[in-house]
Amino acid sequence: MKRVYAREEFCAGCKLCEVHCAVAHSEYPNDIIKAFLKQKVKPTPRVLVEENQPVSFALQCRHCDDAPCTKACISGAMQKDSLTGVVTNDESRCVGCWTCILVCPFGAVQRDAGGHKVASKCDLCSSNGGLPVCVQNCPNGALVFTDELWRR
Amino acid sequence: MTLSLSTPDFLIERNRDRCINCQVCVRQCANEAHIWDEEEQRVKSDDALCVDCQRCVTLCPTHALTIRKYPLEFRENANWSANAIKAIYKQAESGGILLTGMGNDQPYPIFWDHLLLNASQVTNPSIDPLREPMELKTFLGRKPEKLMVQDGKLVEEMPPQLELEVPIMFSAMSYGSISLNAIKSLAAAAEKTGIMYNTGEGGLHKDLYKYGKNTIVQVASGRFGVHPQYLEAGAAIEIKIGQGAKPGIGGHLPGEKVGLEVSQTRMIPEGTDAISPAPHHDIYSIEDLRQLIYSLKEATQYRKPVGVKIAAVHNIAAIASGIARAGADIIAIDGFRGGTGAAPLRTRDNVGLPIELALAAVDSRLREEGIRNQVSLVIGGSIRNSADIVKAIALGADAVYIGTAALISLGCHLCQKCNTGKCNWGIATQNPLLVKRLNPEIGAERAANLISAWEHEIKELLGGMGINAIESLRGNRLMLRGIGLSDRELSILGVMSAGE
Amino acid sequence: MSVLNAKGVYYRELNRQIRAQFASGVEEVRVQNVNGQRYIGDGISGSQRLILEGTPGNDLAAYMDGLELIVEGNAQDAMANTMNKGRIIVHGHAGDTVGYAMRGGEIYIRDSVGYRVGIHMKEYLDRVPAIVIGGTGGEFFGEYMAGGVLMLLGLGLADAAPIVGSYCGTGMHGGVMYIRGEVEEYKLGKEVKSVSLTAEDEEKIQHYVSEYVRYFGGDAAQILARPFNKLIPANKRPYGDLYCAW
Amino acid sequence: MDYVIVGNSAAGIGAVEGIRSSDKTGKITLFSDEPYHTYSRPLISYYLYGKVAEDKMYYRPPDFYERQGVTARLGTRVNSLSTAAKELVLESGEKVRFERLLLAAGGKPIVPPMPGRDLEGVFTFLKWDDVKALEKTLYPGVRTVVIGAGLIGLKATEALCHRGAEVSVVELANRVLSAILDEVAAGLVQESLAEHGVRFYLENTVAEILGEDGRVKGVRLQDGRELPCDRLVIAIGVSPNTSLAQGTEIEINRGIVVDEFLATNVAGIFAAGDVAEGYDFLYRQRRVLPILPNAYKQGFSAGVNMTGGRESYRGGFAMNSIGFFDLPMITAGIVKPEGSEFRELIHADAAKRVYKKVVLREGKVVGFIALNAIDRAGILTGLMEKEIDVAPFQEHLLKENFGYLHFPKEYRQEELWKGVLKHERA
Amino acid sequence: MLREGQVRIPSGCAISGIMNKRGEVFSGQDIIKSIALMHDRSNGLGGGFAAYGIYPDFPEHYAFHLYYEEQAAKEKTEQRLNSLFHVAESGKIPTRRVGSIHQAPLAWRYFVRPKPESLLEDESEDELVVRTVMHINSQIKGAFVVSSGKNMGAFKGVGFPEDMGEYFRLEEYKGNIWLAHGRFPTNTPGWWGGAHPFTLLDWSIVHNGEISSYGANKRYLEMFGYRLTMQTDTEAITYAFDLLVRKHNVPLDIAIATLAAPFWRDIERMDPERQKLFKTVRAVYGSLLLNGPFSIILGSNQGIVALNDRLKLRSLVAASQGDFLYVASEESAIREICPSPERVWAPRGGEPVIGLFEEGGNLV
Repeated sequence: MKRVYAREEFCAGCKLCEVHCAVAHSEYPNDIIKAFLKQKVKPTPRVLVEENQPVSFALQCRHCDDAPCTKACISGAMQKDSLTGVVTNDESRCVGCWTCILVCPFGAVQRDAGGHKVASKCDLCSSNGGLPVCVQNCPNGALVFTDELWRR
Repeated sequence: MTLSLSTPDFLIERNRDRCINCQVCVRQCANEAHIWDEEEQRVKSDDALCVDCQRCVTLCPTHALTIRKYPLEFRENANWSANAIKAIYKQAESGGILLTGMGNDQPYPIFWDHLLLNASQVTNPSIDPLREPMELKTFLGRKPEKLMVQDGKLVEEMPPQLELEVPIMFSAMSYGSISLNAIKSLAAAAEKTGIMYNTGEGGLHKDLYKYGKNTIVQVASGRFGVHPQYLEAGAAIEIKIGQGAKPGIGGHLPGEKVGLEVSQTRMIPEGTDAISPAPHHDIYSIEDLRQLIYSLKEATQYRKPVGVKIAAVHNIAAIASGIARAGADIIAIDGFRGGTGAAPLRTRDNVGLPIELALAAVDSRLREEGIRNQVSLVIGGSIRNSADIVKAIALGADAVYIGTAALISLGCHLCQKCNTGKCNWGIATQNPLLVKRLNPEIGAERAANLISAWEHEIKELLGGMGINAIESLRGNRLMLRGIGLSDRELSILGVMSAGE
Repeated sequence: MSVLNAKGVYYRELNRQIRAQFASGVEEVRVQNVNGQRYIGDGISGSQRLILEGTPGNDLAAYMDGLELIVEGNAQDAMANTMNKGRIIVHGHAGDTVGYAMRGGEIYIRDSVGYRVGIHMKEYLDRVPAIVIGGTGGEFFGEYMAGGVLMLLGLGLADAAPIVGSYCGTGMHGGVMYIRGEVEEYKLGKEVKSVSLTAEDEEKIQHYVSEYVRYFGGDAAQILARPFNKLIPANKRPYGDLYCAW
Repeated sequence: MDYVIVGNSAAGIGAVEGIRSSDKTGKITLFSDEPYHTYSRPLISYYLYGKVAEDKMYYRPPDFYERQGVTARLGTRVNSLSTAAKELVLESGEKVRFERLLLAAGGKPIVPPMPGRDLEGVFTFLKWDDVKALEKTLYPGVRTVVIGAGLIGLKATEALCHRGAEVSVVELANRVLSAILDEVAAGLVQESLAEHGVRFYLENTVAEILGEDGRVKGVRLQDGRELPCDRLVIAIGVSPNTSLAQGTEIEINRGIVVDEFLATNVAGIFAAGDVAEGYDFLYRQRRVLPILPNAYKQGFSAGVNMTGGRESYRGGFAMNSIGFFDLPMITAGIVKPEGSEFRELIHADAAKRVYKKVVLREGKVVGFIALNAIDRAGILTGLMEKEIDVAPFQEHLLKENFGYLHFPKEYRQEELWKGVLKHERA
Repeated sequence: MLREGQVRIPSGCAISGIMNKRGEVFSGQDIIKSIALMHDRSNGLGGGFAAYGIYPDFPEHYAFHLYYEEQAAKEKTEQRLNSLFHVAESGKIPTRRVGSIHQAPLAWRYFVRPKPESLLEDESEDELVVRTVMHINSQIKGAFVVSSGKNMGAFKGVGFPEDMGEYFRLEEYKGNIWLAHGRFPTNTPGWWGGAHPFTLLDWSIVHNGEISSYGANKRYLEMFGYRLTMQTDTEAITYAFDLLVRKHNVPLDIAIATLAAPFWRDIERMDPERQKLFKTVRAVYGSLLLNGPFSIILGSNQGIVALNDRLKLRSLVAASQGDFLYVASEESAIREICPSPERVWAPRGGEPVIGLFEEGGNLV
């Protein structure tokens, strides 16, 4: 399946991926200014830039084949779509027990800062059907959305 | 600590209605002109630190930023410009030589903009380059006086040549003055487009050996990273005597830019200054240049063209003639608008010649002396677009070097702060944090796109003139007319006035 | 060993012959009647030995990358230009600009040298070039020196005679010079300082002197009896404060 | 192939999904003595708290059995097992044959034989029905004693508090959550709960449940003190519900003994989840690990193996994510080590009620506590899981921004580019 | 095409000089061999020689070597010479055909003595000769004075120096000083006058390098009536010597210290008397400081002076063997004709090599 991969050698640490991810998953997915300025709580990005310069890279859910979060989820909210492979959290079912955080070896599940106590994670922007916004908005091609072998 | 009299050059305007405090600007400004105020929970700016590189403006996701010229107005004085005053403040504070980057930015005449190109009408047809052949292939190197053919075969091989698909090359920029990613971008773009890039004097990084057939390796006074394998690695060797931005001046890569990789490439210890003396200390006279040219030819057994790069200076025609006679296969002349990683301001802005005049003078002289075929002529020093190139070739150049234009294609915004090592675009820096901002794949694509775009434009212009091979433009000054030039300038350029 | 006669042979042909000899597997080539031919040994790699009888021309051993080169005579200007590796032994004197930008290898010169010797000499990792000179050095000795070892023995020098010219070590920012005897302060570039020898220095000096004696004869103990002056850069960044950003 | 699964919780559901991952057609019959569609046991405290409504209790969507082709015989108790005949005998007497059987009956609450345990108002806290029953009897100010300050006890306590009960907790150990926290962390948790009005009686236990008219009215503690109460919740712990296996040749220790393929010593019979005693590779011994992720994974592996697969379950270790009010914590593995082979790295900030501790053995993480600093704690779990030598970056383990950043680049890239990385050999 | 004089043509070079201090004469063969060895220092666009003591039959006559590009020039020049001088003998300078030598001008020589009535008031014979040379070079199109000294002559042209030597049959001459020059000009002079040596009276200079101070030197010399028609450094150096030594009677060592002046730093270290002298020399003659790389050999009837610039930016080697003094750009050029000299040395920057005839030398 296609996933987002970070090419850390080109991550400029600008965190535009975080900004755009937050917007895309906010109440105003098409209006960045409203998303940040109108929404009471700052939207939570589902991608996290790990950074200790000069090293930085964006990290989001790896949508593991063997997704431990889906196995550990006590509520059945965390599911891997058997067709697309995308792991999503059904926030309406999530109870915020953070077992997914406990088992996610990538630390890629966030506690939503938006006030409701649910786990928040990358959904590969599956609802928009196209390129994840983090990839779209990376100014330096440091994020790629691919399922092809990548030479290093 | 006394009061500094220096004032900001730029003003950062932040539209608070648009600013979402995402701090992208804070993270992207190596000059720390944007600051996150933890207490206020918002971004603020320090104008004094802004260099107007436009990185923040470009990356701001809400377009909340505008950089303006700082509205400080000294009392009006036609003689004492603000820059003149500010320079004195800086020097009074530091006692230092004013150091800057990029090329001469002073309002000297730009002769390209006083030259007009011809087009075919009625008496001969223009050519449609989209559907008909249009040839730009260019060979650089010494051509034999005449050919000897026997039994349908060449009696003697042509001396080694550089073969270019387009008469454009990326000019010398060393690893050290620009980042490895910038060089990788240019090297890959050169490979893609069938042209050359030039190592500059910083040696050849191990990752770049694979671009050998598109590489010109440079030998400069510091001889950094010069060894037999290096000389063998490229398609040609260039002796750097001077560059347009700082004729007569050496180079100095400060130790802080000599990190591990630069150190390995230049073969000097990490953290030490890389000082390039002003002259080659084995060249104090023209016959010494011959000695060096032939030492390089001898070392590479006459398999590679050896070029010589010089800055355009007053006696350029004679110097070029001498270089041709010293055995150079290619002469590269860099006009006074050529860029640099660092140059003393006064040198950059006051020394040298416009490349247009230098080119015309050299081409004319070499033709008068009958030695134009012995040597190829490459010019650089602020080629800004394909029309400049067409004019250059019509004036007599074989090919052009582009440096600043290439860097602009990679994202350079000409803030002229290359010397600080804080290039926010990852070009003129060795700071790994900044270097990685330039993804060489993107860079290569952009630089290659530029070459392709110009290639198309050159073909369009040639087609308009009814010419379908670049050879027919070379030195074809009848395709040029001058406008707004004095008779003397027209005569040096060897072109007629518009209307003639 | 093979022997070539350089009498009246143009450098290009001579160098071709030398390369051909080495390419054919000869380990030692002796060239007789060398006089003025340039570029001998240029860019050659390998560990063979090349012996030159006479006065080789300029740019001897430029970019040389190996070889043991023995000059039975004097050398001219720009010897060992940008040399990378190898060893040169000159049984005589040498001209100006010996070892310009030299990065590796060793040079032993029995007598004196001209101006700008060791200019911009470098070092890199295990490559620490050295030039050992039996006589005196001219002006701008070790100018811009960035690494390596320069050694002046001043052998056979009259008491008051200067061992080195003025502007010694101007712009020096790396490496070390060992000068046998005193150098008047005014002759030193402002980027150089004189410091006392360490045990390690003594060891190095001993090594180079014993090599010198091995090639040219003499009494190592007697040479070592006279104290050496050690010169190093006063500052690794001699021009750090020269500029102010525009 | 006929598969029979006894148990309808994480292990049983895991097994269904495990079987279906390789056998789409085999017949699966699942038994549960509870009448419910599969629901999440850990959610019962959330249910009590009021955070989870009835319709959100279910572990899988309503059409789960249908889509997975499972005959779910809910509310059906299995009485006995004949290994020889390969059949189960139901409460009704009906016999059900199987080719492959998974015992996933989970655990049962431990209720010590204390006087008064049958009084009205005394509850256990394991099944949905337990909390449903308890819930009906709650009213603001109801005085409740909870026996046991373990995971279940405190989760119950939190919910009860939230529902307005006055809660006292009695715990035999010297600290709360003794299985997953050390003293320092436990102190912080206790302090936090105390701020919500919970009273604690540590190193104490209930000697007798006092009653009146058949209803609980208080408890007498071991030290003689009496605590009046209206409700009593017994949450001392669970033990494997091995009853079905008892009396057969299936080997039982504390739980049903299984090998790395979750197989019991009887061919065709597997066990998984809280009932099973698998390998704990941290303690390097067989242990019952009554936690949901473990149950599901064991169930899944068992399911795969029941179809004839050979999916090794290399063992697990204890891990928990839990929180009380606004104090979350994640812990795993050995948190209170004894022995010189361990090293502890600790960061504590009492003011912020933050406590982080990483336990190392032979350069590998074997346990950690992340109290009130849980974000990305899973990375540590992952390091434990993969037994990564953390020595090269151990100084970063406690850092606030600890992450892949601190891994050696090679390893980091290997992990982050898993699946698409192609090494180019120089 | 513009030629030397109309345009400045920097050039690099090889130089070589031989003198016999006892004034004994020897064939031009050696100097040709010596300069030929440094073939690669020149590019075939200039070669030349100065020879002293070659006209023993006319020791007191000014020997005018002239190049004519057209017959009219010859007529005009001869008219001028005849009006000012008694011409004792004249004729074509003997040459031989050499494959690489083309477009040679007509080379003619005249042995002359000034007519007393030609001298202006207070004018010396030398000055008349200078005036004549300046007139011919600047006023007579197609004529060029190659040399004008007594008992000496210059032979130069476009080609490699060894070819030039062959062309002028120099092996047939015998002189006591021979200077040679192989030129590497930065364009085609196409004109024989542009080659070295440059001469005036019996001064001759062969020069390697480019003087960056040329513009300052030139304008200073022009104040003293010199017409620098060639735009070459060599011409400026020649006139500088002429001005200092002949006109101002400055001792040779001071003249040398003027052109290759000690650094202020070194002057400060001199004893007070010398310090004062050198300070004054630099202050007065600062405009004659030759800045930039050069090595020169100055020839005259008294002997030779070889000199480097004060930074020693050009190479120069000297050697002696018996009565012979050798100087050359490269040691091998000396060894080519004197395989084992008694002494070989490289003079320091600004340190002259002076060779004077044992008899009659009054240069210093």
